[in-house]
Amino acid sequence: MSTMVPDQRGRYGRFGGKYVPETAMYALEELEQSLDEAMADEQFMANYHEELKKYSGRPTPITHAENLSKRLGGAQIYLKREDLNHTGAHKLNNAIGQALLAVRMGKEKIVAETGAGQHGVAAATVAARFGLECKVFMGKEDIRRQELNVFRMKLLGAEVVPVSSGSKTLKDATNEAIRYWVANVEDTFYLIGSVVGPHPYPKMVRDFQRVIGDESREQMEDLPNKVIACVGGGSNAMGMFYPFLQDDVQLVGVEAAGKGIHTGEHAATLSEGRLGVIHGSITYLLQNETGQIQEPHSISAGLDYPGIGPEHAYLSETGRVTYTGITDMEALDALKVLSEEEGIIPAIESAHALSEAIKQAPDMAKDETILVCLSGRGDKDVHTIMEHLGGEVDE
Amino acid sequence: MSTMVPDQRGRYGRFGGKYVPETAMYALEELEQSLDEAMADEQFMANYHEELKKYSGRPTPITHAENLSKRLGGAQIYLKREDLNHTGAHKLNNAIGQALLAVRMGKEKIVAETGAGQHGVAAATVAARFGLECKVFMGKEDIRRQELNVFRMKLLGAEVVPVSSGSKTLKDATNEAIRYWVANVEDTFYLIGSVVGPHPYPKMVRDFQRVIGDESREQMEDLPNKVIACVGGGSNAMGMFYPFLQDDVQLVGVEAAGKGIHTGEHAATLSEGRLGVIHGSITYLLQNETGQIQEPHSISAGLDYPGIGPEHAYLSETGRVTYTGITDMEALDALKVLSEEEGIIPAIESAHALSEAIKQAPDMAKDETILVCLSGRGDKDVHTIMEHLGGEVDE
Amino acid sequence: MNKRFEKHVDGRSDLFIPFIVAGDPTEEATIKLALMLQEEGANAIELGIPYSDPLADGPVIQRASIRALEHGMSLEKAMNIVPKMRERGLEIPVIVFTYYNLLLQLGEERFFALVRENNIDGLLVPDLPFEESEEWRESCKMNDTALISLVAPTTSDKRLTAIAKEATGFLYCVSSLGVTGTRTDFHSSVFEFIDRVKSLSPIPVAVGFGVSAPEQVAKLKEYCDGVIVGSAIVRQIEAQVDGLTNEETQVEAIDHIRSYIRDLISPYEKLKINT
Amino acid sequence: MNKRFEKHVDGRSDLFIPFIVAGDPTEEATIKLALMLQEEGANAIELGIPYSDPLADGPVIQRASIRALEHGMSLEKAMNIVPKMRERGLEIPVIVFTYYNLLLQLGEERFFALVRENNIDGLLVPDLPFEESEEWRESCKMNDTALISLVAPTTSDKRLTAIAKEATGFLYCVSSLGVTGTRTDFHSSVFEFIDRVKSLSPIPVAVGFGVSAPEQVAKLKEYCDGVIVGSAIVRQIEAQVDGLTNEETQVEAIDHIRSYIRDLISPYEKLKINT
Ligand SMILES: Cc1ncc(COP(=O)(O)O)c(C=O)c1O
Ligand SMILES: Cc1ncc(COP(=O)(O)O)c(C=O)c1O
Repeated sequence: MSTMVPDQRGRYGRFGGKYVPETAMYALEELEQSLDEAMADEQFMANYHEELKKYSGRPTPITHAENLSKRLGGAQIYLKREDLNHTGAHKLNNAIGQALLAVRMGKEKIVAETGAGQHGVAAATVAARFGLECKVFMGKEDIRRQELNVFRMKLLGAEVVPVSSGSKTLKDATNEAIRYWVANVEDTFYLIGSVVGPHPYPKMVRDFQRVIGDESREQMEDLPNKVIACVGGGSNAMGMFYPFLQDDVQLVGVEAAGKGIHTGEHAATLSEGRLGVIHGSITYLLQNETGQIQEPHSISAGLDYPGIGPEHAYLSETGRVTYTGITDMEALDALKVLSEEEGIIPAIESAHALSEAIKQAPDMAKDETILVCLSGRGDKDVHTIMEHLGGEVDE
Repeated sequence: MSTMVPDQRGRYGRFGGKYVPETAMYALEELEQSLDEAMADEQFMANYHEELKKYSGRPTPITHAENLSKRLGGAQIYLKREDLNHTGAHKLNNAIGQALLAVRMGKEKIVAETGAGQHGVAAATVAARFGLECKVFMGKEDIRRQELNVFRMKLLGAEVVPVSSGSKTLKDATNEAIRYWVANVEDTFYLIGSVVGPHPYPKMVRDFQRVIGDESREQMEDLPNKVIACVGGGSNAMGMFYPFLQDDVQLVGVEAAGKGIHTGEHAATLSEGRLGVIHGSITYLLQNETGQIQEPHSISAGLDYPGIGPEHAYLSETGRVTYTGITDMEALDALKVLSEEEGIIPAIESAHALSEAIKQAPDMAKDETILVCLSGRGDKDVHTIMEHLGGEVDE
Repeated sequence: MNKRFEKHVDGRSDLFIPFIVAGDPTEEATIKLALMLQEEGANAIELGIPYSDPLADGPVIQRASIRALEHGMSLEKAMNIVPKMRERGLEIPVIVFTYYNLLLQLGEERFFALVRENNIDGLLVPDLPFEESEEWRESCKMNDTALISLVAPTTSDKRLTAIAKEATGFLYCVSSLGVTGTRTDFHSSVFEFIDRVKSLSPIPVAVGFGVSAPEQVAKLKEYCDGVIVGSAIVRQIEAQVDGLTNEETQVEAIDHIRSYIRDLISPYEKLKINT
Repeated sequence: MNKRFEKHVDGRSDLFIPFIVAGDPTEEATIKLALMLQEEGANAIELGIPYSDPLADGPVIQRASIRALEHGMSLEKAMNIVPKMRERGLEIPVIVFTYYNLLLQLGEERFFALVRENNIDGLLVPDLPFEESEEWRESCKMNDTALISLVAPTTSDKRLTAIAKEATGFLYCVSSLGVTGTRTDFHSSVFEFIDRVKSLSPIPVAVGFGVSAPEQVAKLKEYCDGVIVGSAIVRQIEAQVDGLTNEETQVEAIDHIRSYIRDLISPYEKLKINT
């Protein structure tokens, strides 16, 4: 575990790299160099941390879920409250970092992809804050489903560009964002929302998200026994895991098992995907036999991605991190339990991590601890939850 | 300004008091005594501050609205970010305090009133967190308009009780909550959401909200020149103003002028109301000539209250605080400006305070400062904003 | 002391004090109802002033308030009805039952001017507790007006003593927590409470909130000096709203309510004191 | 070196390299189109493999991919069409244009087995940049297969030198940033860029991305050795989809496209090299 990843070529073992058209290579080279300079610049990092603190409200606290722990009768569950970030999820940590970098590079515009709209809102937010123009690519299908986030982005001054290619969802929005970026690389910065894409994106996003884990290490009195996070592209999980990699701490990533792994309708990339290339990076992905990328399914829009960050593929292969799957229904149950026990409505994404903690806690001792990354708040999901739990919650 | 208010009878000058049926007097006496004991109990206060920190995410930061200030060309505008509290508004500060007090008093149930649902959600949240049963009274008309908050409350395990008396809105929900409380005072705590109601409620809520102002004083390098907050019942404003009362700081409370003071459709209690009794307290209120209470109007459900906390009436009369009015349209404009300039979508309530700051800043020097209480986030209002700004924001 | 209270209330132990809302459903109906109630043995009338936010009242009286407000009833108008009742033979005391905000808006001076002009005998303000009422107690005294005080099962002994000491007219004993409305049964501890009040009160003690059946009246008779009946009567009025509004059916509607009353207070074996 | 490249591409300066999507709209149409293109002077054919996520392609080719995928086209099936083209007279080199993921899934070994079996001459992987392609360069060499490299206006001199040094077949010069698609005009700096590439390249340099008008071809003729035409042709095919699908109208549809091509590359004054 002591070798540094990624290597010079942006490889995490056999994963990662830069599988992009020649037209994009210059932009990646430029980004790589600027990123290295910025990360070594104390003033830049101070700015970044200042914005995290005074704009996004960091550090986010760790809440002891006492009622829930008592109810489960095993390990003590602690929640890292990324839901308390400005705009409601961990996504802003990364968006702030990349936007500051864009400004440092002299770019005037940012472009971003979004599925449910959470990263799009984060991108639109930092664009407003740092005086950048912002275009957000979003599948037509997602625009229809996420009306409110679309309006939030517009209110923040961003242009939401409907994508009608392919399946009209996140992966196609990402394709379009990359296409647009490549054609406008002179003045445009591509702000990716997770630890995916070509090098140096997975590394950059990890480094802007590691504040989650760094803070957690400082806030926990002792190291937790387990740390659990959900994995869509994998940014909240990487940010949380990274500072714990060298420690004696079990790390668990939770993918969306959708309607169940065996139904084929899921987003369990690591357990069901095969090695391939998606959005410029070699990693696991959901695809058919001939290599056409498949649409994943998850009740949570944020986990509904056919690929996974290359570093996760690597950590899975080395065995350092264990990856499991939680179904739509298990996640909804966990969401309900946390709401009732602790007064916290988690994002459905985060409820996947929580559900895994709920499974594992009873088998652990009362003085052991599980730290769960509560990556976002559930307000954005209330419509979805209503559709699924409506009858149960209403008396 | 050096006399302590309220006095022993719960009076702020000629305002306040306890105008409640005899059946409620015992409950108020019990509350008063328990509150005094609790506030003097270090352990209780430590608990309260611990929950604020580790559960709600306090301290909330102060954000310098640099772009906005530059655009206005006058005073520097700073935002106290109560929108970053768990559940999205300052309401939780008070709900945590009262719920802890309920537990300390051995009550098993809480009852609350709510208009838009923000205080209802806060009450349901603390009920879940502290293991209390929760009933939230809400006007039938409001239930219809605020479907999502109703569902959030239910998800948190609260019972939402529809109120069909009177105008079926906040004031009637408050009446019903009081009626229910009085009938069930043995095991039930009434958790009021603002600095209104009979003594000791206005004082208690102020004391649980003063953390806003206390933190602000500590966080600002120098005292601000002006502090501005919106006033519905007046809890965020009281919490913000109280610690500054003895300082050389201009304090401005902003009421909702709705469609304009002269249209009669507003919630500008102090400028248009007359002295009277509402919900157990003597204060200003909107009423017709014979004393029947009138329905106010504001685009923001949280300011849509026909009364005002008695301490505000007092501070207005003594001249210590200036009160102004901002119309629906002015508030919406301010909301749009802040969204585009700083990437922060404020609650429409908070946008009233912001709008006043936007009016006043240009006439001030560049080295002067205005501190605005950003009492809540605007996510809850996106539907309302869509209805009103829809055409403007959409291209 | 107020003469009508002296004659009709003081020293009695079979008090029947009905409550009706002024203007529910019309001014004329209110007058006719008051007269009928006197005929059936009422010792005083509580004349409720309709209010937008009647905090102490249950749904029945809330609805009556709305009916009355729809026709523009107000505190002043209600007080002006009383002379018309007197003209038509009402002799028992009339107690104005009003929320404090209405009083505040009318103003103390104007209120007592109307009290004097209109021969009003008492005042009951449900949301003006003892602690806030000193000034009004003084003015009432100066105007020969009883200020009716309430005590509740949760009222502490200390407050009970203070309230009883200052009480005038009769002492209104609230039978249970919560708001007005009919209840099928009383909690057994209520009777201990009434005993306690009785022992402290120099004036008659009447029990209200929830009185709606002859059995209750019979039981209460053993413990106190009378009953206050509000929601039960108002509910009867509600059932007869159409009849009461229409001149031709008014008598019949009133008689319906009359027979309900007659049955309700039958344990008192009242003599009709007027015809 | 690959014989077909030697014969039809090497040393020429009037290269016309059309791009079509395998299976768009049918296998038979693809064969007929390839033959027609050869007749009109094509020096090589880029046979595009349809892909769900064609990152380097614009909307025209995306739509063609969808059409082909709907009929179940795949990398292996596409490669298996080539012998049928050869049987019917195709002599020019065929370059398989495929995204890297499809190659990865088929596997290197299987891919080259198919290359050998099916007489395939070249490979172009738009998302396999120079840095990631070493291994594939080796294998292509061993299989007499040209691995077509791309250079773009933003490619640094250092990379350009390295790429040009290793390039085989021809060097694909991307005329502008962004994705494939027709453009009405080129940025003037493009010509400086092409000059730079020409001066570094030991093999023919062809320009692609956006070539869609005879005027462009005429202009480019002065700077480089040929043009690659993709979206412009695919758009013609799209307009004739119905005609191409129906056996009776196929010839007519092909002739429509033929006359477009003839006009487009008229500046080259090509001789028909077959038929
Ligand atoms: C709240 C929340 N959690 C998790 C995710 C998944 O992303 P990642 O795996 O990059 O953390 C998202 C994505 O939108 C999200 O909104
Ligand atoms: C965000 C926000 N601000 C302000 C208010 C007004 O209440 P108060 O005047 O008590 O602060 C509300 C009430 O719901 C609110 O939700």
